[in-house]
Amino acid sequence: MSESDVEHVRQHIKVYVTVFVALAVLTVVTVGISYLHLPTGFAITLAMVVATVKAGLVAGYFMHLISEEKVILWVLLLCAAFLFVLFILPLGTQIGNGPLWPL
Amino acid sequence: MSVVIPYQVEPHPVTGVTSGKLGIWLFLASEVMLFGALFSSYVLLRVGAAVENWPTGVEAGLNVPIGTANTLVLITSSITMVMAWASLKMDNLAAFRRYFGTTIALGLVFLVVKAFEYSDKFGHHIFPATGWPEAGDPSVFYGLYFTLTGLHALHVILGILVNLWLLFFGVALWKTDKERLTGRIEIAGLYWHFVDLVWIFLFPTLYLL
Amino acid sequence: MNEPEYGWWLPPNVSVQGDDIDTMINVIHWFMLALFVGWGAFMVFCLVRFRERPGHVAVYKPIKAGFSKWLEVGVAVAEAVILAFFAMPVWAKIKNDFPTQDNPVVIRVVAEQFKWLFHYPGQDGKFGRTGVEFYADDNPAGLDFDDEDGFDDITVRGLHFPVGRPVIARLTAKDVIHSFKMPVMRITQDLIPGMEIPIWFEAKSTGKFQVGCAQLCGLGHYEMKADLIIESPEDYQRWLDEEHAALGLDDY
Amino acid sequence: MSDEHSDLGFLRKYVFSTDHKTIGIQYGITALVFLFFGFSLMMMMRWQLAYPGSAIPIIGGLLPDTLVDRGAMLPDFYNQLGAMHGTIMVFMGIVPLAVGAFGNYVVPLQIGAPDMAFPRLNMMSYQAFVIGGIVMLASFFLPGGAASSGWTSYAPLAVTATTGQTFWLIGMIFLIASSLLGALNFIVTILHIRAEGLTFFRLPFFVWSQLVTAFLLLLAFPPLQAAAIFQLMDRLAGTSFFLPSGLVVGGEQIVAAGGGSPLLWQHLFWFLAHPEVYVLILPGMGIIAEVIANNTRKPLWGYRPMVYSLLVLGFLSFGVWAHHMYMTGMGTTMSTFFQITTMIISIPSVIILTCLVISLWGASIRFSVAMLFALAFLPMFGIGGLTGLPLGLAAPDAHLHDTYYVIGHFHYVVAPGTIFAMFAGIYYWYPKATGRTLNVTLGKVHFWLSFIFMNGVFMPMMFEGMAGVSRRLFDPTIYDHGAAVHGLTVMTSWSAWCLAAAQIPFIINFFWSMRKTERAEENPWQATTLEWATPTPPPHGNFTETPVVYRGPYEYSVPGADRDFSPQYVKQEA
Ligand code: HEA
Ligand code: HEA
Ligand code: CUA
Ligand SMILES: [Cu+2]
Repeated sequence: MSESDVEHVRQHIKVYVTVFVALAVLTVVTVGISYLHLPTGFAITLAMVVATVKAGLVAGYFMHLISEEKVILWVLLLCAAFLFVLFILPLGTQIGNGPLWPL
Repeated sequence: MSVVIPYQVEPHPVTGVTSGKLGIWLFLASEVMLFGALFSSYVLLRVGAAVENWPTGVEAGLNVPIGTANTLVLITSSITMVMAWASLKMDNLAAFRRYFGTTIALGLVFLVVKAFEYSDKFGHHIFPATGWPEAGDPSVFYGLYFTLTGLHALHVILGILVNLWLLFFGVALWKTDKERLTGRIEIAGLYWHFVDLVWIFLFPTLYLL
Repeated sequence: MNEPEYGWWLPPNVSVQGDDIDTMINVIHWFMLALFVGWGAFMVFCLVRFRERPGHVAVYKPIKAGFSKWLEVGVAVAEAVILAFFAMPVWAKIKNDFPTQDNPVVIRVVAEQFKWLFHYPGQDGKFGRTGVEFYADDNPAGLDFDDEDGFDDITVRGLHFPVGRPVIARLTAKDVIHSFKMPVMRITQDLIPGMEIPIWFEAKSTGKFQVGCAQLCGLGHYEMKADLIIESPEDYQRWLDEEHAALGLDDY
Repeated sequence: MSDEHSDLGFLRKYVFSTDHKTIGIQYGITALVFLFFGFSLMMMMRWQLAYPGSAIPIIGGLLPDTLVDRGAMLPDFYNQLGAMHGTIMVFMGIVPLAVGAFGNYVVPLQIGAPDMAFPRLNMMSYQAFVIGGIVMLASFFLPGGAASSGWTSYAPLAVTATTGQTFWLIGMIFLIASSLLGALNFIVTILHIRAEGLTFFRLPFFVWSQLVTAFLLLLAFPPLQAAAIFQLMDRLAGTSFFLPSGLVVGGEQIVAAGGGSPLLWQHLFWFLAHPEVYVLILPGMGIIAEVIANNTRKPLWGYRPMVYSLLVLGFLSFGVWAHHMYMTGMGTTMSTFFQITTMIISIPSVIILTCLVISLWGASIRFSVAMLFALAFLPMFGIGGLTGLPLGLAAPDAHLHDTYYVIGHFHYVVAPGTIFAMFAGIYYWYPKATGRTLNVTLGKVHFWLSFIFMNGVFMPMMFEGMAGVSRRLFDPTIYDHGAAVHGLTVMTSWSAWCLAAAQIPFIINFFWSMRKTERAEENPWQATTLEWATPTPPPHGNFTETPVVYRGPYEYSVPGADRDFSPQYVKQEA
């Protein structure tokens, strides 16, 4: 491995540490929020936003998605599209069916 | 093997990645669909249940401080994992061993903590089949809790096994083919980070909401 | 009441909505037949005309065949027309236009392995309270006999309803998923435990038919049938009175 | 290179082989055996349907009392056979044959690869398949017998069923794992290990079909995996993901937490199972395209639109699953959405089929056995696909749902459709794998008899369904409308048995031709694609010299060329 490569990796390590700190802080933040007893809908949204940010950090930096080749982004995009369907439609059908347990 | 299959070490000129990396990402895509289906089911079941029948993690007796600590353990294991890979990149096998060993150890810590949480629940006669609350209309909260964390723990176990193999046997490759070993560690790392990522969603969903 | 005649195509239709469904089934099948014969004829022609034989050679780029695009667009348009002008309105009517006037008959249908149970509200028009805890061999509907709406409720194993009057049926199951199927009424609707699903239908002629179960529900699935008796309003009333009498409520 | 593998032991060579060709053949033989077994189950059921309550000849006497009563089938046994027929045919027959066997054998050859990208993973995929298969078969010997809740395993019925269902779930988890490993292997192989010059639009259509299929398997199977895990938990750990509160089975209130949703299972199941039906048909279409191009001696008409249709089909197949659930009581918003997507998804199929039919124009059609099966595929798939249209609309479906019309619909697509495509593939590539050609006369007998009896089996079902006869009925004659069409049922049964007899020439042909002394030529069909550039049968590592691709896949009858085919791998026509 060449010198410049090593230098490159050194710089990355700084980023990794920053990301790690951010993840730790965000973990504490979510837990903290949960003690505030916000209204349910708001609490769920907030928790999911924070979780998504954390997941984005892990995927982006630890898994190098930020600088990853296009094929992989395409694969994930396809996956995301189907995931979206998977999430929306059972719920939508729920709504179409009315409440599940009206008995 | 006598047959030489290209792009195992050097990236493919068009896609820019090795076969192994493309493979693991495809695998992770299928894992995303697996956990996506589990989460989607969670949402469907929760929306279907009456609000008062669905406990928050705290109400259900889950220990948030322990969960938080465990989250931090996994996150730490993730950074040691990248550090292990970075050490190989920097040609430092000893550092790799240290970081990689730490990752495995942290994984084990996570499992042990999880085991304590489980046994605590069992001790309180809470099982997957337990409904909530005892009186009134039941919900599947505990079923989801045990199934989702159990499946996640299975993934952790699998990761630990693979990593152990790499640490004790896989490293032999360092003598003959450094690039290839680095590639393998990267792949193992991608899997490990994914498991971490799943937990990042599981933790608030089950413990906090 | 004449014996219904069953054959190889659609069974007799005695429901008001059934005509729309039958028309649609027939129209679509003519459409399918036309397409199939069209393609088939083209294919057979090719097979004969372009068979391998001495002196005959294949052509690298025989046709532009822009017509195939028109064919595909045609199929798409036909499907869109069927969708927009038949399928969606017909289905919306069946699913959503519940009769509000015309004094509909309201019944509950409860399915269990492998029996049907039809629950009529009785003279007061109100269903009695039901609950899991009341189920017993002699009380398959789980009626709460202490409930004042429930004492005159009728629970029977055969389905009766009058002709020319809409029926609203509320469907539920006790154990597994069943499906309420009346071929002559063109009705199929799953009964799902934990849910109560309302449907409606109206008969336009009388007769004696069968209700079947159309969803695999265990080893007795095949024999899970019930009588379906569509009768004149007078006969229906007579039957109701008889059932009431059987409950010891003959003072109505 | 070619003799390097000869010093491998028997186990390494035939059982634990990592060579894609050996694995392909292993898959092929195993799947054919399963297919035959699945068919045998159905032949027993057809006896009960034609002659309800009478003793099954020969076999009836051999079966234990738990399954038969004085030789006559019991309802529970019927349900077991039905569920296992569906499961075996779909997951252990067609998928392994179409993807595991043909995909494994042909794809690396057609793209000029020495092997799959991950040979070891390939082997594991086959092993997982065998384990899954064994678990499934073992369930027949359980006290309560095999799974009996249909191949759809709807909850709550499946949750309360006998132990066979647990085995079914475990078996499925293995089969799914097998498909996932196979799928990612295919994708990487096709994306990475193509020969030089083999651009995407020079890929044979078969390779395209495998690529799309692999994506379907990869992304649609995991939700069923999740569902299987949930159902396993429901059965073993007492959770109630699919059990609502207050279930009363056989008069007893069920002990479970409750609070679950039976419809959740259906959503997860059909989220897989609709893409799954395209998994069953796309490889078949791929094979048909190869055979038609080769035997018309001209390029496929509309190769590019076909490829685009394939991609659209794959993509949309994730958005139509609830058309299997119109009758569960979904609201009109949802049913409208699914009716529209279902109509849209039929268009790409129409385009592919139309292109294949138009490809016949201007051809010089060779009626080889493979071609006969391929030609028969077109109208048969046509019938199957067209009957999908009324099912895709909720109002007609209100009459046709879960009747024999549905059975007829999908069997027309999978039996004279996919199975014919599989036969076409076997007749077409047999010389590649064995170096011998299959006997033509026996082949033609096999084709004509199969063609006639396939229609004899499935055409009557359309009319039975129209008359309103429900599927999965142990004895349809107890309904008036069922009794009225009993003649059709008998006809179906006899056709099914004759269909079985019609396979005898094939089986004889298959084994006998292997031992023939005269070898086939290297390229017996004068084909253009890369698999014919290897020696026959191909050695370990496939190509003796690294192939380079110069042109598209189906350059037949090129004007100016001195032969009527210009292989992809030959630089210049001499
Ligand atoms: C390979 C398998 C396969 C394929 C390809 C299809 C294709 C289609 N299917 Fe089918 N289907 C199944 C397998 C398949 N299906 C199975 C297994 C079930 C039942 C599962 C169960 O309940 O157990 C089922 C059930 C099923 C249902 C549910 C029915 C019910 O339970 O009530 C519906 C409803 O929409 C449906 C619709 C369709 C449609 C619209 C297509 C379309 O994609 C079809 C498009 C094709 C065409 C429109 C044909 C074009 C024709 C030509 C171009 C003619 C060429 C001709 C000549 C040369 C003459 N299918
Ligand atoms: C891929 C799927 C597939 C295939 C190919 C078939 C093929 C056949 N099926 Fe099946 N079937 C299903 C999938 C399939 N089926 C499913 C999913 C169900 C629903 C189950 C449920 O209700 O849950 C069903 C249900 C079903 C029923 C309805 C049962 C009921 O509702 O009660 C019937 C009834 O006749 C039937 C019949 C047949 C027949 C006669 C064939 C024939 O076409 C079979 C033809 C087979 C061959 C021709 C074998 C060829 C193989 C060889 C010759 C081997 C050679 C071997 C060597 C060389 C080693 N099937
Ligand atoms: Cu009830 Cu089938
Ligand atoms: Cu479908």
